[in-house]
Amino acid sequence: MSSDIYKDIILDYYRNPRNFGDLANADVRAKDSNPLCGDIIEMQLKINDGKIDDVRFKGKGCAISQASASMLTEVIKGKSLDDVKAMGKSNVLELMGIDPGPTRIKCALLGLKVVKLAVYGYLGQAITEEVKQLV
Amino acid sequence: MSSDIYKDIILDYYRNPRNFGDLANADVRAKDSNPLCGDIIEMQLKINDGKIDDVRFKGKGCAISQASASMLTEVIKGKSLDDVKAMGKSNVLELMGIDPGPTRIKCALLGLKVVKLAVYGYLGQAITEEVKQLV
Amino acid sequence: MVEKLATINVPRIREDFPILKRRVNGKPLIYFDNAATSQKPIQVIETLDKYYREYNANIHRGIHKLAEEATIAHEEAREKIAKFINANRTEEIVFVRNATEAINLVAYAWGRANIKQGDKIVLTIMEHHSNIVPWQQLANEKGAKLEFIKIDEEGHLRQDEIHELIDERTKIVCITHASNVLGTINSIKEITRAAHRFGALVLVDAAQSVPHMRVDARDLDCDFMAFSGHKMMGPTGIGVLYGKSKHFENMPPFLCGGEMIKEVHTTGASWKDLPYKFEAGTPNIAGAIGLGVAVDYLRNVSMETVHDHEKQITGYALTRMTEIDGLVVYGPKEVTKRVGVISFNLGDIHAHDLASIMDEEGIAIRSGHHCAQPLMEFLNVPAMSRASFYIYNTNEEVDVFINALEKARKLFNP
Amino acid sequence: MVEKLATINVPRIREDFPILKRRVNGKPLIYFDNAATSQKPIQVIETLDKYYREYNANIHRGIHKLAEEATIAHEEAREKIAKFINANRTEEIVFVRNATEAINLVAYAWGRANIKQGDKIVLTIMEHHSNIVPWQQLANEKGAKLEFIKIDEEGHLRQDEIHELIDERTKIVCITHASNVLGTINSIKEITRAAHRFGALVLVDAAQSVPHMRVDARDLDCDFMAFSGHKMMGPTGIGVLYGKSKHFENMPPFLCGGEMIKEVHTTGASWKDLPYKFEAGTPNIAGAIGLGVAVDYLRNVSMETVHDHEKQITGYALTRMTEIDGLVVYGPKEVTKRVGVISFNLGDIHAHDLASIMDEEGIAIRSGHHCAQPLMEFLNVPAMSRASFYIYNTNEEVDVFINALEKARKLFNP
Ligand SMILES: Cc1ncc(COP(=O)(O)O)c(C=O)c1O
Ligand SMILES: Cc1ncc(COP(=O)(O)O)c(C=O)c1O
Repeated sequence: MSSDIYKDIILDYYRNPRNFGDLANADVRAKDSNPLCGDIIEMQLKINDGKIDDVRFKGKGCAISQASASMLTEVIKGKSLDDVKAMGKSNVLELMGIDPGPTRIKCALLGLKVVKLAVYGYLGQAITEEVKQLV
Repeated sequence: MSSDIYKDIILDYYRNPRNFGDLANADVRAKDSNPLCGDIIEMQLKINDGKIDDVRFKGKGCAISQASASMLTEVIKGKSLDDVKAMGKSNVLELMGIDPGPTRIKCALLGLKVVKLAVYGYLGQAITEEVKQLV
Repeated sequence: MVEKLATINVPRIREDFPILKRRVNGKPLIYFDNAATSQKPIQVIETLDKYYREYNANIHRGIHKLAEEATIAHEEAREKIAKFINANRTEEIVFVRNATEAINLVAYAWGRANIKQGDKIVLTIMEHHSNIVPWQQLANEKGAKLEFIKIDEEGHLRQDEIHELIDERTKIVCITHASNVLGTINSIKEITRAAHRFGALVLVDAAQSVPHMRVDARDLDCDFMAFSGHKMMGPTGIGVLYGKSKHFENMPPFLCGGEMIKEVHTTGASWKDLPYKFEAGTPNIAGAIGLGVAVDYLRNVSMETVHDHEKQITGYALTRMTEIDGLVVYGPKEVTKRVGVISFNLGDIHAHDLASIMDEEGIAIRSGHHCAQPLMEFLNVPAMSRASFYIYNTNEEVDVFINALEKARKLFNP
Repeated sequence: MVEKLATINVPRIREDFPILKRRVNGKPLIYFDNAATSQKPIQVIETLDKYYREYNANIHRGIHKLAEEATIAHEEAREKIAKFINANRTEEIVFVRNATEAINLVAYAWGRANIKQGDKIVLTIMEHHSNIVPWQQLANEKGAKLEFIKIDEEGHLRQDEIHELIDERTKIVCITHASNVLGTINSIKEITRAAHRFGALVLVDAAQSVPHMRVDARDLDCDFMAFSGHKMMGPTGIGVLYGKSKHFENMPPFLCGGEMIKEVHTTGASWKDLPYKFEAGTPNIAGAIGLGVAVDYLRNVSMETVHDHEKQITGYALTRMTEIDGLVVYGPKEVTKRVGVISFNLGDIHAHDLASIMDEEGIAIRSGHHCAQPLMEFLNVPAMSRASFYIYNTNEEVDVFINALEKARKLFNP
């Protein structure tokens, strides 16, 4: 197959999303959508001692958005909130191993945006410009 | 002089307008303006037996509009109303001996339009599309 | 004028469109996004070039040579467009930016003066956002009511609803001539008859019809018609509002300023005659002239030929698309009832993923809600992919497209 | 980026403007009608050409390559313009057709929501119709009052009136940055200070300033600013409304339809973020990209150089015009207080006759009321001729112009 951005790993995460579903005892939830694609992602986090103890996501939308969100859940588990706040576009692209191009990048970054919304919400901090600009 | 449309005769009529002024016992008056230049022409006609017995004009504006109106007054004197109604763009251009080009043509035709407005007014007839389109 | 082509010579036409030589991701560009915007023939591109190199000037008020030439060219374009849609008079053609502005002009200038509390505005569920939101705003402001004519399973307007919803409270019916999603061609004459019986006006959104078929404003008997130049081989930034002069004459102006006034005093102003009353400020001069040349191009091919070619290619594409497992097409089954727009979904592949995969094959299609969210909601489909054709597209391109769809299907359902 | 030119190389610049090679009535074109519209450098013309030949597509919603390229270029143009006028943020730049539409947008969207009966709108007597008529319409609709700051004999705003008319009832002050008739450059900072003291907003009509001098929106502290691309080497059909984002955020949309919505349902709609909320329908994509390149061109020359050159040529022309018997110039005597616009009358030669005679010599000037009838009425002058300069004009052209004026004088007063 020549489809560069639909690598097997992306399609695998899309078809078999890891950490999909609800977290019964979540400390914080956040949800957002990407107006271009209509993608929706919700993140539920369990936080303990400034670290992400557990995470689930739910969502609907294109393969890029769903796979990247799922991949992200695996990576942030165990990370400190500060580390999550420091994550950016490059971390997600690295994770996915593709460059979806300037239009689809919003799909790829939706998961990260929602994680950050959750973290800022949990900390009671104002959403930064940087987070708003992600999608 | 190289000024093609400002021939001596035009400038002469502009500087020394024939039939300029008021007609004490006019049967009909009409007035109109050219929105491009702000030219104004008023025509006063004395009509007898279906013929133009006498005519005066007043006005303000560019040389083309004032000279052409003045030249026109000389030509229509003695003409029947039907003949005046039949006059068109080509008659005026012939009279002036110049082609003022598509923009200034409206200046040249203002006098004719006002004469026609007067004639139609005198006859109690509706203004035709053709007259409206002159300027 | 060149003699009308009896049959269409697509290879010859393709020569006129420089962009079709482009390669995308290493593949020859296959441009199937014509409902979003069309490509431009060299004749139009060179017209813009020549305008700026030889006679660019501000129009109407200027006495010098360049201004004279630019004014004549601009007004000739208006005449060409009036003829193209068979308007009664040239002054029934108002230049705007696009179909959207045209509709807003009517909603503001006619709407604010004529719509009152309790009045009804009838739309259809297949309208583009541009023919919905201006009316929603107007209705909100005035306390008027919007009602939507719905569609049957094939994507045709429901006859019963046409005659039920258009009634004596109806002041205007706003309807698309051809749907940018379903491809449906609506029977406008039936609508104008129904509306005029109650003294209601009809605004036709012709953004998807004027570029693709012969449209006769006088025959349709619509009161207003809106379309965009960029979808019919013209430049971006130019569109047209057609309106019967009796309506235009009674309407107040919309945008105000230079060029549209007769006199301005500190205490008030008066307006120029039609169509200038509705054209404030320096217009898109090059755009209008370019659109005139686009119209020349289309007339030269002949709108019958354009429509025939598109029916042919749409029929071919529809047939071939049935070969693909899990592919669902929306809209009328019969090609004669459609323009060359095919919206579809392939299994549960998200429309945007499909568009990305097509892009990798050099194929430009569109995906999403196509500015028709109420229709999407009605059909209960979150998004669709859409292929839309024009005179320069070929069956061979459709074949490449079909192969690419097949590839996508396998990629997602291995 | 090329190093800034220390002194201006006009012959080099003239090479960039193909139209300057044109002959009119057998004479080389002398284009002195820049205040009406400017000519375009080859860089802008070729940008349009390249857009249509290589990456024409509808923007924002498209996923394919062409749409991606067109979207990026369009948004880059916005960034260039934001930088050019030193806006705080890119989303403070809204693309419109021209300065006229920009002003109407504010009068409709901000004005309809904020102006109430008894409120005052303060204008100046030197405004262009585009900055008068939209406010007259608004004032009529709302029962608000317009007041006009008048000018002194030299064409400067009267200080006493500025401070008398702007008061606690004033909701907005609408003022031109540079007069298209008198050439006067108004001191906007003084106005914004006076207005903001009473909580009134300031809209600056920068149609004649942004093309000719450095304009810093943040430094001027104005609330809105309007200008047209076609007067600053850009294509026709594209203009800009700048607005402080706090105002834009609180304003309802103006034109409604595709591209400016977040969600549409049959029952209502919500809006996209800035600046898209104000950009309905397919924009003038090529126009915006072309304007971005025009801005590159101007920055490359540097706005200081542009302004200096125009001061020089205006000073030269003013001096030489005093040689002509019976020639009256309007506006400030001091060149430092003007842009390169000279309005004048020659004896009792009608302005249109003068323009026609100039045209026969290949010289393009403008004549008439210059869309400023209230100013004409105030000065009690029925019409004026106007010569206006840009970066590509020369003293030698001024010499030809002076000779032609002398000829005209002799023709009419032999
Ligand atoms: C001072 C001023 N304001 C506004 C305008 C209107 O510009 P446009 O016609 O491009 O909308 C002009 C140009 O004629 C102008 O000179
Ligand atoms: C049916 C229909 N109406 C209106 C529009 C709006 O056209 P524009 O964006 O050129 O204003 C479109 C194009 O997207 C359309 O397809």
